[in-house]
Amino acid sequence: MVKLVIVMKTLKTIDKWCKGCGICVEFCPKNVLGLIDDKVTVQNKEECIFCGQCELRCPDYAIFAEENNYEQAGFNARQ
Amino acid sequence: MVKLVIVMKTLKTIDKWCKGCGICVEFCPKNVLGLIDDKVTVQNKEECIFCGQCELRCPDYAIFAEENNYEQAGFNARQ
Amino acid sequence: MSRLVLMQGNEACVEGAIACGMRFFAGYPITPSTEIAEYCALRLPMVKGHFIQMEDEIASMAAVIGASVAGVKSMTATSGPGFSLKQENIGYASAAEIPCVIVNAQRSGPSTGLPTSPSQGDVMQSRWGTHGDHPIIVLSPSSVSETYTLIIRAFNLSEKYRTPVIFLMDEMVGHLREGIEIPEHIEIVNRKVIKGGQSQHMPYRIPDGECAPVFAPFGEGDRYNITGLIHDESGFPTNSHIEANRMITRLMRKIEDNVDDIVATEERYTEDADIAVLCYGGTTRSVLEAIDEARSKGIRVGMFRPITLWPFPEKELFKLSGKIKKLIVAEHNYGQIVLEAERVVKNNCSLKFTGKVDGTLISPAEILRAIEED
Amino acid sequence: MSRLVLMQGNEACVEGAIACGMRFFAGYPITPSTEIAEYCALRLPMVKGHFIQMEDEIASMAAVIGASVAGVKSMTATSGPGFSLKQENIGYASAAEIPCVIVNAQRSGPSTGLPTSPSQGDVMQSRWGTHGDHPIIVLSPSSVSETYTLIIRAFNLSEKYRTPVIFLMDEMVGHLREGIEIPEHIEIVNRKVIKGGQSQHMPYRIPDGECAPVFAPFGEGDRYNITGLIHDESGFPTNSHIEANRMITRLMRKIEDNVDDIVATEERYTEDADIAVLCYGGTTRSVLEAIDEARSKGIRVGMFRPITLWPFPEKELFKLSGKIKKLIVAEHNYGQIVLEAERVVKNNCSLKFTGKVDGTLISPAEILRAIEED
Amino acid sequence: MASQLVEKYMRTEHLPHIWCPGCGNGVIMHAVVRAIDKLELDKNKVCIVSGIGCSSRAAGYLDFNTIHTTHGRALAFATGIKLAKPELEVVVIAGDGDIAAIGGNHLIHAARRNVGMTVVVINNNIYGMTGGQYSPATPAGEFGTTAPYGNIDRPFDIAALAAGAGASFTARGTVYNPAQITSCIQKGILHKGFSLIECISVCPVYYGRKNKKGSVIDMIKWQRDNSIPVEKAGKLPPEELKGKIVTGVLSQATYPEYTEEYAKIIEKVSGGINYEQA
Amino acid sequence: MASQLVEKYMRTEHLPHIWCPGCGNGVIMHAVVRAIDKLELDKNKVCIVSGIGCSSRAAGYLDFNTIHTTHGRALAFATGIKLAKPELEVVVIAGDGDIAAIGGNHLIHAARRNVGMTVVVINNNIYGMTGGQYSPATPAGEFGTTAPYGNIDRPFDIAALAAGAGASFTARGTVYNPAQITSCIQKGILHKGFSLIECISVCPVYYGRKNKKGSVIDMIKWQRDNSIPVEKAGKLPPEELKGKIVTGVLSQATYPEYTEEYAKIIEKVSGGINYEQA
Amino acid sequence: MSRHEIMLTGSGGQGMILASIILAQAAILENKNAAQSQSYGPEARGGKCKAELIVSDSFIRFPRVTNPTFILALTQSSLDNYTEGISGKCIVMADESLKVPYWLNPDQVIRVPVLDTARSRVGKLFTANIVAVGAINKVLNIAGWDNLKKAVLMHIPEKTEEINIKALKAGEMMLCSYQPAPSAERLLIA
Amino acid sequence: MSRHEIMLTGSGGQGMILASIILAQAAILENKNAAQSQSYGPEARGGKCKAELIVSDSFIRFPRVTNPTFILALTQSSLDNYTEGISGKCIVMADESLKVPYWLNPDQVIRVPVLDTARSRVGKLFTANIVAVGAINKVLNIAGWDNLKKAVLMHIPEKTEEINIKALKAGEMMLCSYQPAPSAERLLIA
Ligand SMILES: Cc1ncc(C[n+]2csc(CCOP(=O)(O)OP(=O)(O)O)c2C)c(N)n1
Ligand SMILES: Cc1ncc(C[n+]2csc(CCOP(=O)(O)OP(=O)(O)O)c2C)c(N)n1
Ligand code: SF4
Ligand code: SF4
Ligand code: SF4
Ligand code: SF4
Ligand code: SF4
Ligand code: SF4
Ligand SMILES: [Mg+2]
Ligand SMILES: [Mg+2]
Repeated sequence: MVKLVIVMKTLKTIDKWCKGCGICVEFCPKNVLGLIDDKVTVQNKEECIFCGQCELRCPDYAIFAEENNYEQAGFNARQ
Repeated sequence: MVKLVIVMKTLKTIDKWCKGCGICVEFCPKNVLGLIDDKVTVQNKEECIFCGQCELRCPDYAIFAEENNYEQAGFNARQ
Repeated sequence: MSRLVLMQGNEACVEGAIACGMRFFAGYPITPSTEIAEYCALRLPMVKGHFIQMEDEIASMAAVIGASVAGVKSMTATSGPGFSLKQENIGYASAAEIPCVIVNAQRSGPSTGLPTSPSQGDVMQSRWGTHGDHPIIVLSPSSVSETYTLIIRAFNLSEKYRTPVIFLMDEMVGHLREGIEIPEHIEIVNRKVIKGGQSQHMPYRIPDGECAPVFAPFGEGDRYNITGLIHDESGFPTNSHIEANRMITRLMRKIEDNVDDIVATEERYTEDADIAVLCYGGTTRSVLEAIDEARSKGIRVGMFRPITLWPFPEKELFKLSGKIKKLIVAEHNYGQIVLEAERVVKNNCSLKFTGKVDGTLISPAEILRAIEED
Repeated sequence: MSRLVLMQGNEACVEGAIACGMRFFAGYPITPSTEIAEYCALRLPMVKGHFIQMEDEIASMAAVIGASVAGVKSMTATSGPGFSLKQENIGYASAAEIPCVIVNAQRSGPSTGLPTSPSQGDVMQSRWGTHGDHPIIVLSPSSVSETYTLIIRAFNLSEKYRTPVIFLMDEMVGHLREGIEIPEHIEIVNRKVIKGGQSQHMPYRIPDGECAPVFAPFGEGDRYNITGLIHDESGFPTNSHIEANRMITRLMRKIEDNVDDIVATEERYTEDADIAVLCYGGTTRSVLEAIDEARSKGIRVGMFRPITLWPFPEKELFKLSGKIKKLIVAEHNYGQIVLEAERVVKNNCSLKFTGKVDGTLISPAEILRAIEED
Repeated sequence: MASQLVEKYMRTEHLPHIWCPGCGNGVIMHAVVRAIDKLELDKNKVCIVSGIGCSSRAAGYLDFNTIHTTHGRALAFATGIKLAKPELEVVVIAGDGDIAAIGGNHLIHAARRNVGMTVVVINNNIYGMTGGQYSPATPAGEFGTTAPYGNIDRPFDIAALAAGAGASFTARGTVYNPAQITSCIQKGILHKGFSLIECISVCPVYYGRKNKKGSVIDMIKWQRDNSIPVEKAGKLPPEELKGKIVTGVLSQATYPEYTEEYAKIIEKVSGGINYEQA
Repeated sequence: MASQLVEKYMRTEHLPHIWCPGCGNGVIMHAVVRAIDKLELDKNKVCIVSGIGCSSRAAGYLDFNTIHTTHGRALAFATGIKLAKPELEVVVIAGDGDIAAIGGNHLIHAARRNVGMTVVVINNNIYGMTGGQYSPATPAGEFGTTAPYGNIDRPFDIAALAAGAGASFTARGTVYNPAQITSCIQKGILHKGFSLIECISVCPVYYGRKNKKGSVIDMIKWQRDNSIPVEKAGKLPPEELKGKIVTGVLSQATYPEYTEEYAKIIEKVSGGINYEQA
Repeated sequence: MSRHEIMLTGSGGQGMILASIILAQAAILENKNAAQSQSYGPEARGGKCKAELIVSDSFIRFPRVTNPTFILALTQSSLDNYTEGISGKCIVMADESLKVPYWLNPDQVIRVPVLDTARSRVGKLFTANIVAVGAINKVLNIAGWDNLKKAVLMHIPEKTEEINIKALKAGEMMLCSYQPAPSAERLLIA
Repeated sequence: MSRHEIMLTGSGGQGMILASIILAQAAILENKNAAQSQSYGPEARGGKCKAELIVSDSFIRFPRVTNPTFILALTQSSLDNYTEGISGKCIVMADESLKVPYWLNPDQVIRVPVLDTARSRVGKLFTANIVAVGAINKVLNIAGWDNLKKAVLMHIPEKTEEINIKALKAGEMMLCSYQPAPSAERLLIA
């Protein structure tokens, strides 16, 4: 039996921690992010390629990709 | 008129300062010096070439060549 | 006519010092004294003086002594942790009799403590911080105006007695901005100086009528030796116990014999007082406000303020303690000058302490409470 | 059975410390404490301990705190100038409650002073040398034997109360060789320790019945933060004035509330005494000899010795002062502990001071003179 | 919930940290935990030692054995910890002022002794905590609140200074390139002996403003445009390196590590004579 | 009556000095005055600044403006003197412990700032004054009273450390060759900026005895046999330089001198606005 | 005897300290007594910011604010933090963008568009503090226009004179129509 | 009650301190009280050297020599410096090579060839201090031979046992024929 693991990545932000420096916005290669009222906001969620730049560069750990792994139960790979 | 200056060098020692380390004795190229009762003594005065080694090396300034200059008055050099 | 100027305490400290001739400052930044260094960096080159930021407080203190040895009035400024580091070299200045002023803008300790909070926790350290018996003078201002005039007095005493003077500010006064009148006329005392190759000069001999040896600045022709070892009048180290006794005793007497000149105090409303509040530095402001309030309630309370903290105004306090019923010592710490007060007051009157160690100022209300309680 | 061994004071200090578990020493040579470092260099590796000669006294004090944080009983030793340099970090140990013992083998100050001459000039500094209000314990031995046992007590108190203890020796005792009996049995107090990942652990909370927080050595699973800033019970810095007050008050009370446990004094011949001589450390030896002599002349004189110099034995001295006519304070300085004595004694009895600042010991004859005078 | 890494290694109850918006300290602290995570070190055996400064506040946020000491003395505290318990992994985090101004002596001596520890220097070219005075890493001619007319001190090259004093491993990275910092720290920790990683940071609030460096983004971009990997730098003439940041592992050598040498002494003498009975 | 040089420059009433028989300090002090004499400096303008140590006692014997300061701090005192009166010729005399142990930070910072002064380091590889503890210049493996099992510290190369920190002139000589020391000091004084001359000395009493180096004469001969002039050293492979003393002028460069740079600031602003009226 | 105990609160970069200094300076120029101070975060770093100012006709003893009579708040957190528990007689000047906490009596609150005025009318957000100075002086009447202007010019960087005076005027203007509520009026006249 | 106040004086390298320690050790082994100390030059450097030792049956209070009862001097300067003004009852042991100062009563002086014995008889000048120990013990009878020997062995470097014991014996021997002058005798017995 082969297990199928589905990796779900979601971009998370922590408002309370974000200080609005704009670094993530500037360095996102896909222009996914923006600032509203000095807080980061995900504006083009779909464009995100999960390159990790924002997480790497945020001085406040206020943006990151959360990984959730789901196991697809009872899945049998064709042999 | 030309002045004739006679330079007289004399080896002087200062007993009170000499600590008997023997450095001057060892490094004198002409074996002029010796130690008696842990004090430097000039033993072969005639051999001294006034090379200055002893003065240079003595850590206690207890040996040096004194220079006395005498002017020979009224001396006329042949021209 | 004197001018009214808005000034921060730290700034007034620098302006006063410059006004009386300070031309060298070495320091290392530390809250809440940093503005003093910053103003010096700005101001000193304008008056052909030198500012240098050294690698640490030890080096700053050393450089200040060096500059003073060269004949220039010199100052450093720091706060708690840096003051601890300067102690060894403060002792050197004391022993070698090099005039200089050390500003300590006190903050809350111990250790790193609360760096931006006010306190008066270094009072005993300012007297006893360096090893060995040594003379020291400590002054403490209570307003921006007084900071300006008292730093001048600090230099005057330092120059006159050839001894380091600690200028013990608190964060409260250092960071306060008030309007001050720059005095038209200030009294400046410069160290007595000998110059020019008097080779027979005994640099540590006190001429008749002087209270300290006459100073020979480096580079002016009077070559001699300075050391922190016990030395004789020639400045050369000695192991002689006669000379050791002579030197230490003379150093200590230099201050003791001149307490009347050195000690300054302020008394307010003490003529008819039953109660007196002893306070100093920034705390004075709360005390004055509280006294006003108390008097308006009919309580006969006065204030006694040592402007010179060390030597401690024993005589003055002792005299007062005979006239009052109760002395309240209010200081912004766990209890330091109160120990001196206890020693001096003995059983003359009752004694009570009001202190604070939470990093906030003692409020007028707290003092008032202490006055009203009995 | 205990053994009689010839030992130098400085050596006894090391042997006593090793006997009670000291396994880390960091120092920087300075006369007259140097032998302590030298013996440690020799002895510590034999007992699997570590000795390191640091680049200066500041670093030595820091390393000692570091080692103690890792759970090892640690010590440093120095003399006057080095003691001044250690002050900032002593305050750190005090604020962060890191047990450690600092030996100061006093020499003649101020500044470089007379490096090889005895003195007791750092007594006030040992109490007030670092900035800010802080707790400290200071002990002073008067013989080589006592050095051995008292250094053990120094460690015990340091471990129990989690506070730096100053072991204030004098050159006289440090460089003295005497026969001492190594006790068969010594009482050792080790700090209470928590280990192993109790993540809810509040490292600065005092459990019921304890006098100090329980210690979590680094590397044993209980991860937390240590700082010299004002901190709450979790060890994290805070600007809360409530926490600041709580922390400082607790630190000071740790000592105040336990003076009876911490204070040790010695009294001799005081039962019938008209006069008592207050002395401590090496000076005690001269005093004892003088008292013998005086008693043989029929003078009823006794001795009062604070073994714990700080906290000062107020209660004990006060009590004694009510029974005698005159207290003579004999110390090897210009007058330091005498200030405390004045404060405590008040008008209970008359008070007289005998000091010395010439680098030679106070002789029995001098004490005798002070006893016999008026 | 923060990222797994942050949750695992930081004391999240104390976040957000006190640093200013955009400050490089946060990025470097992140790199430190990433390096530790990659090495799978036992959290209970890691000690973080810091001095005093903005950068030094890092210790409080990290979930290891952390100690925030006195200004400039972190290395001396760390030496005590390491010597007393050599099995601990000691990481020092310090500012440019902390390590190279007041702490300069401890730096050169720890480097000389080759005590096994890793030093992460957060060099923001200024004293941040006290409000923008010039530091020994402020370039000549630039401004600080104590250099109102431009700094006339020549700055240290901190990594070179450490190497000159004997550091057996030195490296440099920038906030622009957090991955490189991570890898340098990783190598530094693995290195046996004293290692130092100089992280060129940004202090937009004091250094940036005083010196008209623009926004924090401008400052980071400047780093990007002025960094040269050490491999490439070796091939360039000195003129072209002026004002540039050379990054990567700068020096590495093998010397005996201090605590190991000491262990040999203990080995030799601890079974030896009992001095007291001699 | 002593030699003319000694009479002219030393406080002969205090001789003989306190140093032990054979101690190298006397020879180096002699070299200092010889260099000053050759340069015909005005005695009243020369300041000798020393710290604490056997070597530092030199200040007391020299007939200039002399100041014997606190242990390790000579350079910081000297910086104050020089800055306050830049016209003075400041010469610092310090031991290896004084300058490189407790005083290491002041060394690297004075070198970095390039304050115009000349530092004569008397390196006897030991703490002499306190009785023979190892210093940061004691070779690894050798003994001191605090290294009873052999020193495990790696020593500094003091001249190289100073150069690495920015010293613009460094040189080295030995007691065996006093003439060379003299000439190095002369060049150091003439050099504009911070100069350091490391003089390898002999301490027969502590270093010599502890390390079985024989008599003081043996020690001096060892220096003779193990010195290599820098010109020659450059041509030798590193192995052949191990354990050798490289002598002569080791490095020299031109940087702005600190007090001159400061003078420019004064020039610029002292005529400027009166701040009080601003 | 008139005495104002003033607190200017906001975030680090908003220049509250400078504003308080300028007001103190203006008071001094009017021959009044002034005592200005500020509170700091950890060491001297930026962050939250509160400046205090006391202006009085008589000598100021205790120079810190104990019973504020006037509070300026430019951020929500400062408005929330510093106004809790204040006297009903204290005037609170809050930026228009902020939500007024329930514990404040609307009568005591002056809502003004400080930030917006700086941004839109003056053209530079950084002049908000000078806008505030103008507005505050209008309410508290600390100094006459000449001295107020002089005070501003004494404390701003060279070459920013024009924009700052513009801001000052805009601040005054903003309050032209201000009429204190009767309860507050008493305070202002006292 | 017997009490000796002993001073051993000489120059830095002569091992006076070690000699005093050995004598103290010997006293301790005999269950006597001993207090040994030394004076230093500037800091801990070499130079002139004086070691002090008090040996007593009872507890030693003040542990420094105030009235010496015995002085050993191995150099002229120490003999001259330390014997001036001493009591007539103090025994002075001086190396034979030295000139006895006029102020000493010949009766109180024991002239012995310490240095020469070490050099010629023992063969190493550095053993002079141990020779002195042997001689002093013979005069003062601080310890019996076994304890004296034990004390020496406890304090000398390894591998020098033989020569040092030889020196000790030579020192004792040197004094075999010593008969104290009557005045001194009283002291020794006291
Ligand atoms: C002994 C001492 N001196 C000075 C200070 C004040 N002080 C705190 S941090 C600091 C410098 C900070 O600069 P840096 O180390 O570069 O750290 P940064 O804040 O830039 O990260 C200073 C001078 C102190 N706390 N202690
Ligand atoms: C603050 C301080 N620490 C320690 C000492 C003790 N001390 C005096 S000189 C010295 C070291 C001397 O070594 P070095 O500088 O090499 O000079 P040397 O005696 O070898 O010429 C030490 C540790 C001191 N006087 N002050
Ligand atoms: S992960 Fe990359 S693409 Fe996605 S938001 Fe972050 S920086 Fe942009
Ligand atoms: S980098 Fe972080 S703090 Fe800055 S704007 Fe983005 S999420 Fe906010
Ligand atoms: S001058 Fe030269 S030859 Fe003459 S004694 Fe001295 S060393 Fe010997
Ligand atoms: S070198 Fe000097 S001290 Fe040594 S023996 Fe010769 S004269 Fe005497
Ligand atoms: S002051 Fe500078 S270094 Fe400090 S937190 Fe702010 S941006 Fe960072
Ligand atoms: S101890 Fe060494 S360095 Fe000091 S004077 Fe003696 S020989 Fe010279
Ligand atoms: Mg920095
Ligand atoms: Mg040396």
